[in-house]
Amino acid sequence: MALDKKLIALAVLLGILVGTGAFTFRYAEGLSYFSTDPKACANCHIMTPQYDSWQKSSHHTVAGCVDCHLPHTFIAKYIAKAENGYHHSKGFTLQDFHEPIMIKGKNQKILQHNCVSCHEDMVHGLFRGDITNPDAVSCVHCHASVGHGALPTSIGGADRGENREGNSHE
Amino acid sequence: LMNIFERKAEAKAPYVRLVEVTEDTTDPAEWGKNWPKQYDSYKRTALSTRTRFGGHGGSEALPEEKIERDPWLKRMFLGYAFSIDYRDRRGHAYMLSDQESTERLSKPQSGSCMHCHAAIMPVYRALGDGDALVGMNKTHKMSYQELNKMVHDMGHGHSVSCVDCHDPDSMALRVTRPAFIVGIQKLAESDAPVPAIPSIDIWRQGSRKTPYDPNVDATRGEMRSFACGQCHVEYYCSSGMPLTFPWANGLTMDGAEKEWNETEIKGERFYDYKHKESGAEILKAQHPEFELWSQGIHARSGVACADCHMPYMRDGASKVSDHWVRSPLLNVNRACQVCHHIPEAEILARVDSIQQKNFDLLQRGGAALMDLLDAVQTAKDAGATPEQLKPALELQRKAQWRLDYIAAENSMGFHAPQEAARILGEAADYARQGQVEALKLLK
Amino acid sequence: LMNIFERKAEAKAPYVRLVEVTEDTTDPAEWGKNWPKQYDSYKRTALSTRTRFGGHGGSEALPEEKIERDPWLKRMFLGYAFSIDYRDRRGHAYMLSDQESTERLSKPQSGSCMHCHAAIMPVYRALGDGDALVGMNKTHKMSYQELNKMVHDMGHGHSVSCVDCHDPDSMALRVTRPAFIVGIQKLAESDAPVPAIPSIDIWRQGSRKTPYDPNVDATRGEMRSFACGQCHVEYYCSSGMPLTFPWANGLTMDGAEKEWNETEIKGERFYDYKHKESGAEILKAQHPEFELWSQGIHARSGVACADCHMPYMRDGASKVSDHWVRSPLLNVNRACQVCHHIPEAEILARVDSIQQKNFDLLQRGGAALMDLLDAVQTAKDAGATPEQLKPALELQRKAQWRLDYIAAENSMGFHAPQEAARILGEAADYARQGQVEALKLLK
Ligand code: HEC
Ligand code: HEC
Ligand code: HEC
Ligand code: HEC
Ligand code: HEC
Ligand code: HEC
Ligand code: HEC
Ligand code: HEC
Ligand code: HEC
Ligand code: HEC
Ligand code: HEC
Ligand code: HEC
Ligand code: HEC
Ligand code: HEC
Ligand SMILES: [Ca+2]
Ligand SMILES: [Ca+2]
Repeated sequence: MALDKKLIALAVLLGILVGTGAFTFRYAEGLSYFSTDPKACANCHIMTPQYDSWQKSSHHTVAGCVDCHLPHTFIAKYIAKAENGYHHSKGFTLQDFHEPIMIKGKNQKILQHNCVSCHEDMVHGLFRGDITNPDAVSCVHCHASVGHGALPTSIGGADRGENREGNSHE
Repeated sequence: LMNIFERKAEAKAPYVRLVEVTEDTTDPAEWGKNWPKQYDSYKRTALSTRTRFGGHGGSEALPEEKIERDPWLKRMFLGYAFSIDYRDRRGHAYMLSDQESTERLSKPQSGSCMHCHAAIMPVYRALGDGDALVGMNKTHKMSYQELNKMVHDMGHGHSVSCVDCHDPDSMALRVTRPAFIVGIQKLAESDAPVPAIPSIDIWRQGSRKTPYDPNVDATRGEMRSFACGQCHVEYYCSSGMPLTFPWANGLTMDGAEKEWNETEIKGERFYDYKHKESGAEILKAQHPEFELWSQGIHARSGVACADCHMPYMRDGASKVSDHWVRSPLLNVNRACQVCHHIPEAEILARVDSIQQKNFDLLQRGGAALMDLLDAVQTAKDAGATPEQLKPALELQRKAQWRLDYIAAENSMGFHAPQEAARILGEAADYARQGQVEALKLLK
Repeated sequence: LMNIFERKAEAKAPYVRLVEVTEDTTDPAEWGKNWPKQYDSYKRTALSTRTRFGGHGGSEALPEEKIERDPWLKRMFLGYAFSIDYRDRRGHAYMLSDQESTERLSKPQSGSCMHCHAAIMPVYRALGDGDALVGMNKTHKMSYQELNKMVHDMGHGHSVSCVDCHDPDSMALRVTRPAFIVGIQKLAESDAPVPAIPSIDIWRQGSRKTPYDPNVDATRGEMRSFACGQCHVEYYCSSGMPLTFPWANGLTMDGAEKEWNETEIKGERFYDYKHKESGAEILKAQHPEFELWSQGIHARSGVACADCHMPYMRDGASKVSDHWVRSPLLNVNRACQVCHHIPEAEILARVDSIQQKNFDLLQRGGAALMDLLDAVQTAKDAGATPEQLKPALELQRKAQWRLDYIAAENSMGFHAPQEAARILGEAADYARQGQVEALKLLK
């Protein structure tokens, strides 16, 4: 990780520019991408479901989007932002991404690291000393609901009518 | 299942009404002027689609080619109109014309048939002086041709239409079909378990002074299945009695069998047809999708028909329900992956594994049934009396009912995998028991 | 980015070792000095527990009371040691003493029995000059008593112990049992589908120069099931050949049947015993939990035995795996509710519905088998020759194998609901076919 700051800045810019072009960048409020405010992520309407479900999740008060989805160190964070920025902007512009959005690959690893970095005290016994082992026990295998509330596959059973909506359409 | 993804989008893009629609507006094109996105997708039900087990096949049977390969199906139906003609099952757009052109109509059919194949509500109301149930109860004695003509003459010769599922004022989802309302009320009044329909449990705990009313008591999630349960159900439909959904003992295969066994028509125990070879009094099963679904894990989990068959599709910033009702396997990302975050290939492999197991059991049951029919024939040839044959024929009735229940159901058992396998296991056992009974007559 | 986590964790030194443990430390109490939390929960396997179908019952059978109520099980096993004695199945702490006290040992048993009932690895290594597989391959010809004495004399008379599942240096999960390693390698080398074990697919795509090594190639998630697959599997264990897990044709019931059918012992087609009444060559099934699990949706979804049977529990500031291995139904909140956010009552209702259906099918199959045995007896009495009886007895073999497969499996089909129902459906069909064959001899 011997990159100097200029290189990083370049990487960030490149990622965004290649992916979007200035117009989309502004349209999608690309600048907000550098913020840590969860609302910034939701500027893309495509992120709205995740934003809404995050608000109902157990971590709502303790972790924002970037706490879970971006590396916690400064350098790695901006590299990831550049890379994701590229994908997000490209996806948003071309509308060619897979829906529903499903987290994958590298982003899953970042997530795992972030769980562990907050919860290390509790879980270090599960790691035999090396919590970076790619084959470590995956937190979201069991705790998939922490960031975005109960998953649809465990949606709380059939609706028992508690949150009955009115008969008429909104 | 509304709670997963906020439906904010709807609020953001309220529709503009360009034309007025009423209870009598059965032409979907009219509604389409107000809700063009839904109408556009609705029209696509005229496109033909196909999957391994879906999108084709006779309504109560297996894919057409299969019937040629599996003559047991044809033999099983001997004596019934269904052995005459199977057409390709198609999209909703065709439901009326397919019915009108089936050769099964060469045998006289009852007006009840129209209940599920046309936008018939205004006709029921007209016949019943405003009361649709009264109206419907007059139609089973009418001939199919007579009622069909009436529907067309009154201008309602359309397939299932917007007004059948939506309140024209509020656009709220609703059920309209009288046979469904009567059926679900019977179910509510019974004490059969209803894990998939909690609102019935809630109603049961109340005073029960007013009957269970799906349009009032059901949750929105439940309505997303009830809309389909108006038609995708086992029924009895002939001139002998009004169209009936057999739910007084619950939504299970066993419950329906019990109801049919206890039903009398003209003083006789009810049957759909007498088997042409054996003379057994056979029960015919028709598309019990709603019932089988209700016995599965998805239903228990609150997953509705519309979740899989009419998933939301993103349309710019808003979401609309895909009215192109079809096999979810043609649409895995929206139909399944919203809930199951796993690759499409794995989802298809899971479905295939489930369907293959049920398909194999179905063939096994079919083979057993053929052996039963052979044994009965041999016994008859050897001079067995009808009285002596009775035990074997009773077992044929039980076996066929179970086999047909899954053959006629259209998901090849996906809607409730273990339940489907259980039913087919019982089918084979009963068919073999019948074979044994027939063989014993040869001693 | 990687190394900061690494450093932090190392600094924390997860556990303090108070005593040294090695490959030869089989006494769990020693390990318990280093890992008291795990040891404390491990010791609780000596407590007795009970659920509707779990925590009791003979190993290859149904709950004890059931056997009295269901004499068909006893009759099915006539001719086999298992018809002599069923003991309550208990926790891991008892595995050695329960084995030592079973009356089944009144018939001579092979040393192979010890593979899964004691901390036997040092003994295998001693017998094999350091090579455990070589050592194991010497034990099937030894008598149970002889090997048992050796195990005790060498100081390894303990139930399954820490060293059996953990590397004493790293504490990493591992498998040690030679029969498992041989079995899983056969599986890897076959081309049978392995949806539950993706690492085999990956290995298959490689050069295949070195055999599949579970301790190297498997993922951690897979190891969380492999640890149990060392023992909770169908096997053949007698003096005729080394302990064998029949996985060369895949982990399915059908695959195992094929392997047994193709196995020869002393020039004869393999069988476990000849049925005392009918003379049929019977295959005995033993606890195929690993195999049935592998055919289910949980396995496909990466859910491991340990996830449900050894869930994490909070212990002060840290979490540890609950080594009180037992029925998850006694522990629903930790075993199921981390993944299924639904009320405990609903979870139990789902399990009950699944188990009840399989239980009913099992009874149905049992009834069919009894009818087969009766029919064979009648045919024999009427003078049928062994040659004539062959088709009926072959069908008995098939039917019993399937029935026993699910009866011996310990989850009453929960581990793979549809697959269990499928197997039981086939069982009833084959049993009835056998009855038919026997009846035909009376003509
Ligand atoms: C406490 C941790 C946490 C927080 C905070 C969090 N997420 Fe997530 N996020 C997750 C987890 C866990 C997943 C699912 C991972 C999986 O299924 O493997 C996920 C998945 C996603 C996905 C991919 C969709 C999917 O379901 O796989 C998106 C997009 C996303 N999150 C966006 C956001 C946004 C935007 C915010 C802030 C509003 C946010 N997340 C806050 C943990 C978190
Ligand atoms: C420019 C619009 C936009 C913004 C702003 C945005 N996203 Fe996204 N995001 C997308 C799109 C489009 C995708 C789908 C990309 C794909 O699948 O290739 C996506 C995908 C994701 C995923 C899944 C990625 C994967 O493939 O694993 C995560 C996690 C995520 N976003 C989190 C965030 C977070 C956290 C923020 C705020 C820091 C954010 N997003 C801001 C548009 C955006
Ligand atoms: C920014 C820090 C942070 C991150 C990142 C984080 N957590 Fe947490 N988590 C907390 C805090 C703080 C609490 C509440 C206090 C506590 O119990 O420790 C909590 C609570 C929990 C709980 C108990 C409450 C519940 O929801 O069941 C679980 C389980 C959990 N976290 C798992 C995870 C997982 C899995 C991830 C990664 C996907 C994750 N956490 C990411 C800080 C974090
Ligand atoms: C196989 C399932 C599984 C996996 C994998 C798993 N957990 Fe857990 N976790 C549990 C269970 C079960 C509990 C509840 C224990 C209890 O209540 O006694 C728990 C509890 C927790 C808690 C404490 C919750 C509380 O009530 O305070 C935290 C924090 C946590 N886990 C974080 C993690 C992290 C971080 C990871 C990944 C390193 C992880 N878990 C992996 C099953 C799992
Ligand atoms: C709205 C959510 C939702 C949708 C849409 C959905 N499922 Fe499911 N699925 C579930 C839930 C909930 C379960 C029950 C298990 C659980 O609690 O996680 C489940 C269970 C399953 C199972 C295992 C149970 C069984 O019956 O064998 C399979 C297979 C499955 N789903 C396949 C599919 C397929 C294929 C589709 C699309 C055609 C689909 N699902 C659509 C929520 C959903
Ligand atoms: C969890 C998802 C799911 C739910 C819920 C569901 N289905 Fe299905 N349905 C499927 C799948 C998968 C198939 C098999 C499609 C195939 O083989 O192509 C299917 C098949 C069908 C078919 C035959 C389709 C064809 O193309 O031939 C009909 C009709 C049907 N379902 C109606 C219903 C009704 C009515 C309900 C509710 C009572 C319902 N389904 C609930 C997933 C679902
Ligand atoms: C008024 C009766 C009626 C209602 C209500 C109804 N259906 Fe149908 N459905 C039919 C008929 C009739 C057909 C067969 C049409 C044909 O073959 O011509 C059919 C066909 C289908 C097919 C097969 C489509 C194909 O392309 O092969 C599916 C899937 C289906 N319906 C699902 C549903 C679902 C889901 C609902 C509720 C949202 C529903 N249906 C509501 C009567 C109805
Ligand atoms: C309770 C509702 C209902 C009634 C009553 C009903 N149908 Fe249907 N029909 C359906 C549904 C749902 C389908 C689509 C599912 C399928 O094909 O299995 C269908 C499919 C069909 C098809 C197309 C597939 C095929 O089998 O060739 C024909 C033709 C048909 N019905 C004719 C009839 C006739 C004739 C009657 C009267 C005897 C009748 N229907 C009564 C609901 C009904
Ligand atoms: C077989 C039943 C059925 C028919 C016929 C039908 N719909 Fe729907 N419609 C549904 C269901 C189910 C929903 C989802 C409603 C909900 O979740 O509240 C829906 C939703 C809608 C919505 C609300 C927005 C959305 O997309 O979710 C509109 C508007 C709508 N339909 C218009 C129409 C129009 C126009 C027609 C005729 C061209 C039509 N529908 C025919 C079942 C039907
Ligand atoms: C998804 C959860 C789950 C997984 C994964 C799972 N089991 Fe089970 N297991 C159960 C349930 C539930 C029962 C039924 C318990 C009962 O009836 O009390 C059970 C029963 C058992 C029993 C009998 C327990 C008793 O108390 O009598 C054994 C032994 C067993 N499982 C071993 C295994 C093995 C070995 C694996 C992996 C190959 C495995 N299980 C995987 C949930 C699971
Ligand atoms: C070395 C062999 C061996 C291994 C490894 C093993 N088991 Fe067992 N297990 C046994 C034996 C033997 C018994 C029966 C003990 C008795 O009845 O005395 C048993 C009993 C059980 C029971 C029933 C407990 C009760 O209270 O009724 C469960 C559940 C179980 N094992 C699950 C597992 C799981 C999960 C794993 C892996 C984490 C595992 N076993 C690993 C041999 C083993
Ligand atoms: C491949 C591993 C394995 C081998 C070999 C094995 N067992 Fe077991 N045994 C188990 C497991 C696992 C259980 C617990 C599950 C159950 O009870 O079904 C068990 C349970 C038992 C029990 C307690 C329950 C009961 O059935 O009464 C006895 C006694 C027993 N075995 C005796 C023996 C004898 C005698 C042999 C040799 C013929 C033997 N075992 C060989 C794995 C094995
Ligand atoms: C039948 C197999 C088995 C036996 C015997 C066994 N363990 Fe474990 N142990 C496991 C499994 C499975 C895990 C979870 C490991 C993982 O996920 O990597 C585990 C985890 C552990 C861990 C890591 C922390 C944790 O709790 O997850 C320690 C420490 C441990 N065991 C100690 C012991 C000790 C001490 C004994 C003997 C008293 C023992 N084990 C016996 C299967 C076993
Ligand atoms: C580590 C996560 C996890 C644990 C722990 C778990 N499950 Fe599941 N369960 C799943 C997944 C994943 C599915 C498959 C459906 C899906 O994709 O959501 C499933 C499906 C099911 C189904 C429907 C499929 C079937 O086989 O019928 C039932 C019932 C079920 N689980 C019950 C249980 C019970 C009871 C327990 C505890 C003994 C349990 N589960 C523990 C993740 C889990
Ligand atoms: Ca019928
Ligand atoms: Ca065996």
